[in-house]
Amino acid sequence: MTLLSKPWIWAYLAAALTFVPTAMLSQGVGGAWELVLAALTFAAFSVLVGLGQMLVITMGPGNIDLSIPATMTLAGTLSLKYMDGAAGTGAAGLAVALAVGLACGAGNYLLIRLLRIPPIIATLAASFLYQSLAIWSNRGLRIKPPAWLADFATGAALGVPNVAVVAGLLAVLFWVLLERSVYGRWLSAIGQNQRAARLAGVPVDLVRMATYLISAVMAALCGFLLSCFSGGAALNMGAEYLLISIAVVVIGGSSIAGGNSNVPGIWGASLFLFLIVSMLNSYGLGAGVRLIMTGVIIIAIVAVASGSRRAS
Amino acid sequence: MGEAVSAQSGVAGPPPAAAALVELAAVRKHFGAVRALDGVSLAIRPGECLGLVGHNGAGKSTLVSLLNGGLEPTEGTIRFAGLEGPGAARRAGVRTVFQELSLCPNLTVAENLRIPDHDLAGPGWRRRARAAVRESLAQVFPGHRIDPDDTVADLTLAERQMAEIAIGFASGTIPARLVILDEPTSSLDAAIAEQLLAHIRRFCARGGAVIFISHLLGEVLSVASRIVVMRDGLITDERPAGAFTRQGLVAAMGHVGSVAVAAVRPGPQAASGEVTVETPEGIRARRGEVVGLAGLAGHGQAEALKRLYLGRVSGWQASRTPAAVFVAGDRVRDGLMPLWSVRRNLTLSRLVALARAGLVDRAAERSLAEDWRSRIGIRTADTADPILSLSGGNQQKVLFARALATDAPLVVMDDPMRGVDVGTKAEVHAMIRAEAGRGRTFLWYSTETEETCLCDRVFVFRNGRISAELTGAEITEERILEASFEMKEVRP
Amino acid sequence: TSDKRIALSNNYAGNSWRQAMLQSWDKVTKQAVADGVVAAADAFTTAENQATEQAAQIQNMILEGYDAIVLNAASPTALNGAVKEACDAGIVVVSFDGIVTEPCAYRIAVDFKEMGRMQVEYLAGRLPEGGNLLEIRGLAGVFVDDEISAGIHAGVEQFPQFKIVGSVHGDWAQDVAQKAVAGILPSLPDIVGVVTQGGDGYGAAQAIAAAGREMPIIIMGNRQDELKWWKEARDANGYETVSVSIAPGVSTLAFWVAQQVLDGQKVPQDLTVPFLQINQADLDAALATTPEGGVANVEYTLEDAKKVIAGAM
Amino acid sequence: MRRDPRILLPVLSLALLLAAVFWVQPRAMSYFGINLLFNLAVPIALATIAQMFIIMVEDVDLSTGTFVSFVACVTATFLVETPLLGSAILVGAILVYAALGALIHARQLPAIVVTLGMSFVWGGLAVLILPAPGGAPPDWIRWLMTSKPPLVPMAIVASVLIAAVTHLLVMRSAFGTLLRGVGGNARSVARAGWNVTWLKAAAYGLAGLFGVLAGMSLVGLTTSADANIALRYTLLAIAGVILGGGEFTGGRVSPVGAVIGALTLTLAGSFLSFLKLSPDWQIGAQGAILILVLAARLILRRGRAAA
Ligand SMILES: Nc1ncnc2c1ncn2[C@@H]1O[C@H](COP(=O)(O)OP(=O)(O)OP(=O)(O)O)[C@@H](O)[C@H]1O
Ligand SMILES: Nc1ncnc2c1ncn2[C@@H]1O[C@H](COP(=O)(O)OP(=O)(O)OP(=O)(O)O)[C@@H](O)[C@H]1O
Ligand SMILES: [Mg+2]
Ligand SMILES: [Mg+2]
Repeated sequence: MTLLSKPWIWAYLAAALTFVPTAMLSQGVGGAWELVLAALTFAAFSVLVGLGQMLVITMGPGNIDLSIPATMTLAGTLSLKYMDGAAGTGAAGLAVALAVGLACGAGNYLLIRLLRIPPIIATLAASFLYQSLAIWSNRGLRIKPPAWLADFATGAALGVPNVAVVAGLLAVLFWVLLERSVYGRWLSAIGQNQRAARLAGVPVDLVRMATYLISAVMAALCGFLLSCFSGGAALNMGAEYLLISIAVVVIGGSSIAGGNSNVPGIWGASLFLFLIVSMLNSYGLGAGVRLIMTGVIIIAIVAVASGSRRAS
Repeated sequence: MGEAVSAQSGVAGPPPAAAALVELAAVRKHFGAVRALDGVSLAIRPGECLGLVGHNGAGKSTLVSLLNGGLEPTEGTIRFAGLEGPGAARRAGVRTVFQELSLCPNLTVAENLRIPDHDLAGPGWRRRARAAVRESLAQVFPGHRIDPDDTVADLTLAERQMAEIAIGFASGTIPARLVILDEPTSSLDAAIAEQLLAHIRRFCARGGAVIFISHLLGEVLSVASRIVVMRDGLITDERPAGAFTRQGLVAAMGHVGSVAVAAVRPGPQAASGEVTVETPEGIRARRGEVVGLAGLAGHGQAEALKRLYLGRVSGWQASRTPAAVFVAGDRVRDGLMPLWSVRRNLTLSRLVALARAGLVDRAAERSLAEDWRSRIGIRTADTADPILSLSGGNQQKVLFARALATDAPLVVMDDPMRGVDVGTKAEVHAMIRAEAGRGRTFLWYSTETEETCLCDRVFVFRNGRISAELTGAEITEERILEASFEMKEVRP
Repeated sequence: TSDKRIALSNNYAGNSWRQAMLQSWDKVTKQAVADGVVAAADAFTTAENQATEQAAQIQNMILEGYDAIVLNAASPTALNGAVKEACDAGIVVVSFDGIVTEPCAYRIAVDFKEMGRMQVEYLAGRLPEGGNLLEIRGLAGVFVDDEISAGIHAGVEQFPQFKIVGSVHGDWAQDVAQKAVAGILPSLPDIVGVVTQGGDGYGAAQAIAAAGREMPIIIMGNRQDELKWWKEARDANGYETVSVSIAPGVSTLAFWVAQQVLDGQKVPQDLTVPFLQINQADLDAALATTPEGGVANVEYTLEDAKKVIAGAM
Repeated sequence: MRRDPRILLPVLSLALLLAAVFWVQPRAMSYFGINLLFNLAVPIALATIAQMFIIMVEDVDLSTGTFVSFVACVTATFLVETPLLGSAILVGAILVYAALGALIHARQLPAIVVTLGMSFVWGGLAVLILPAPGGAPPDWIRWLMTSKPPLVPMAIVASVLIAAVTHLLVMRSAFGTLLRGVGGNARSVARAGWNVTWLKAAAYGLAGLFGVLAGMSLVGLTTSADANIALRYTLLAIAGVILGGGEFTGGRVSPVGAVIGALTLTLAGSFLSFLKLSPDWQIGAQGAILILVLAARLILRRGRAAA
């Protein structure tokens, strides 16, 4: 199997293709390195939500988690409110965020399972509720994170941004989960044929619930880190991660029909999505042109990627 | 070779003599390294019913796809009543009923006629479609219970197969001249299958032609006028039907030895083992027993099995030894993972036992798959091949292996021998018996009475209820048929 | 007007500015209802920031029979159909912040263009020799974004020593702005100033600090975190800048204007409110009155409203 | 007998919701009131039908909202100033949609990614056409959307018309049946000798057509356009199709249900604003009502299963 036949390679090629012209504009090697660091930092947040979304999407048509932005906002808001900027509350704050994630995931799955609502609609409806909760709990006041958490989120270890390290480790974990674990097999089976999976003894309910929980917990983690990173939770802070979480999954080479997923591609696609905006901004293109180019490039990537997949 | 030459020059000249409906000349079809067809020449003339038999993976369905125009031959030519090229098959009146059901489940039965009949359109088309389907259904399956306005998804498997066959024979803008039936009776019970055979005879008598593919050799022998035997992509034998006996046919297919139905009656422990299954419908089974569910297709057997299975195996947990495993008959809907390899499909039910610390032990997985590949004779070069590259019967064997590879004490089988060739069937029967001997319980619904007769205990279903329970020597074809039709025949 | 009912139609609640706006409304109108000035003053918010949804909301208010609708519009023109219907039904419509162009409505406008232009003017005062600027814009296709940006570009024309070398869309969201700035910074030459549309200053400062660049003059947007950052920088190294935005409490001005119209007072169709500017000298005072994590605000009284109306006559 | 009663559920939930609205706000029970309640549902209904054509062939369109916004921008500018060019652009947009359908099938691309990409493209074009809100609809569209037919308000007339036309097209015509067949079992349609690429192009083209109609009618109601005017329609339209009894897989859709679903969603928003909730919870209540409507679906289904 050559490298070119890997579905995720195209996301990396695209990222490289957008990196080079941007780096060329920048001020020497330092500038290019600065761009790499920025890309790693911001891609990390997309990776976090993308990993969770990928699991959900792997479960097949109709499975998409639209509650990711609201979960991010709610987790960020509640955990920062709980810590209230005080020192020594970091672990508890993280626990609050993750608990919010678990609760949101459980809420989503409850709607899907008990009311048999299609997941797209269930998570959309639930997201309105989470958003309201966030508004009600803090009315959009931006509470600062404890100083060390803020330093951690914006800092770097051995030159690599901490958030990128976190996202990198989680990506490895997810890779193992999907490629090697029993859970990953079950998930893929459900994505291909849920009915057959159930009849083959796959614990379908368990796997589906776990998946929605994981997706929500990842969103919560991302919301927590992002609000520590940017100095407080904002009510609209997750908004752009809705499309991003879907885009990184599909650009990364996962089959949207389910049953087939792709972890390395998530990183490639996340880097690409950051770099393309940087490139178009750096060349001074207006919002209109920027949007059009983004769209065209996304389509081009999947067209090329799927062409090579069929050829192999 | 000469035929191929005449086929090329024949484009301009007059159609060749005797007006064959379809003519294949030295046709080869290769999928990569797999030689599905390796030089087949064949002609079918009006009024003829051609029986096509061969082991799983012999190339029968591939031949059908070529005849239907769905696949292009790698080599050789196919001519339809003198026509060639795309759409020729359809214009020549070739209709196909595929091995995998291919109706659109979201459409009604009548609307499904629209798919093969390209010219069915314009005002009143629905009325015409309804009339054509209703007429055909009445002709082929008198006494059926299908309304042309029923949505296909709401029909039972047998009814779907009936609907598809009826659509194949229905009158259309281009009348049906050659109807290809690829294992059409696989989910029909004996009575309905007999109706179909009778219709085929009438159709051929009226000058139509039929290609009839089945692993039920009795059916083939009784309906075909000529029988073609295939083996590994080649035609190995071709004679008028009268010239074959059942044994001869089996031998020609390349199965040697123990194909004769060897009903090993229950060992002594079976009758006395503890009762492990008891359902509200009244199905009872003991440890080590092979229990059959019989009756006409669609009378609640499959539903009863599914209820039982889903009741025992929770959707919330999985264990090393599942309480029960399921062998699906409707493999596309209930069994296959289409994106996966043979290996992954095979090991799915045993994953928990194959795992260490939640991770799948891939070496153990490979050896398990290899083991079952040879035990059950799955025809594939490598268990890493995609499952969809297997022939229908071989896919079914994988599903079998998936279930038997577990340690589950109860095996629930929903017409599992669908499309499995005679030789393999005999082997699987023996395997079931051996596993039962080791203490497993089998619940087996089959549309073939012959198979039901191999069981230790049989429950006959009628209208969703058990109309008779037969054991031991009571299990005969006559008793089963009686109980399938007569409600008063409750419990002996 | 003690029997009159007023409704607030709001199209967006997803940021601190809008939350402060709703709170000011709630505070002032509750008192007004308690005092018997009006019978009711209900606030309505749509789930998503969309003109279509807000149009439906206005139509429902017509059905409900409100006497006046106070409106922060998602679009200056897309609600005209619904606003016209309201006027035709005899309802007073007062738009503020996001104003509508329908002639029958009252407008309490903010001179967004001026808000953009004055940022450059301020920078010109600080840096007479000029330099390179980075512009952070809002959400593409929205009226406010277009206006402020036009003002900034007008300012650059007026003070040609400045040059906008980069422009990014921050969608008025802190995280988006920070990300966009971080992405464009490596390719930018040295910049002396960052012109913003409000509230993105803190994110820009974070991104610039992360890149290890020298801190340019960032125009702030009255958010408490910005003011606090500014104060810390000032105390540390004498950092100087200016902060400008509209006060969320302008909703209460709109409320009083609506009340005056209902009261039969003569009110001109077009009113202007000044934006709220915080200079170096006001910083400590402003920071003291701004809630933790909130927005600098002023609420208006009936007297303020009368003054604004009289001023416009 | 084995007929599909899926249309029953949307009808019942709409009726229930309508009763609730009339109960809290009796003034809505008039020609004027019903028109106000439903006129903004017309473009949503059209967008929902557009989405339905895509879901019908087992894909999902993530660009419905931006496409409708783009059309609205074209309608409010080019179609007024240079009607010929404006019409050409709209026809071109429909052709682009059809071409996408063909591309998606021919190269086996995931529709969700392609339409996601297209949503950026349409959005970018819209921003280029109208950097700030503005424009005005052609008079005839404005006239059409605000006309007041006797007895029954325009919104209802239009909804019935849309439902009837698409029902005939999708459920009754031979061509529509074939398109549904593609959703049900594309493989067997292809095996029967049809060119599925063309059929998919047709389905997408129809989606484009209805998207164009949605954008034009929207401008007729709002009197101007902006690049973000209909972003919400993507999810609304998907929800409408599902509420109307459609499913994501298997080509199971109902045009009448889709129109009713769109009406239900519009009505749900109004119902909430009549309840006068605290602003904190108004957003959440939208979610709650969506859940309630769908839960009603479940209860009805249970009732049917028990009967
Ligand atoms: N698409 C494909 N790709 C690769 N191999 C294929 C493909 N289709 C069929 N084959 C192979 O071609 C051979 C013939 O298959 P075919 O389906 O024609 O068998 P069959 O005689 O119909 O068997 P059965 O009785 O089991 O249905 C098999 O070895 C099968 O694995
Ligand atoms: N998403 C939005 N949609 C429409 N208008 C907005 C939006 N965000 C802000 N505005 C408008 O921008 C102006 C000032 O808001 P500003 O940009 O200062 O808030 P913000 O930066 O979004 O707030 P925050 O810092 O809490 O995110 C107001 O006129 C407000 O109505
Ligand atoms: Mg076959
Ligand atoms: Mg802001």
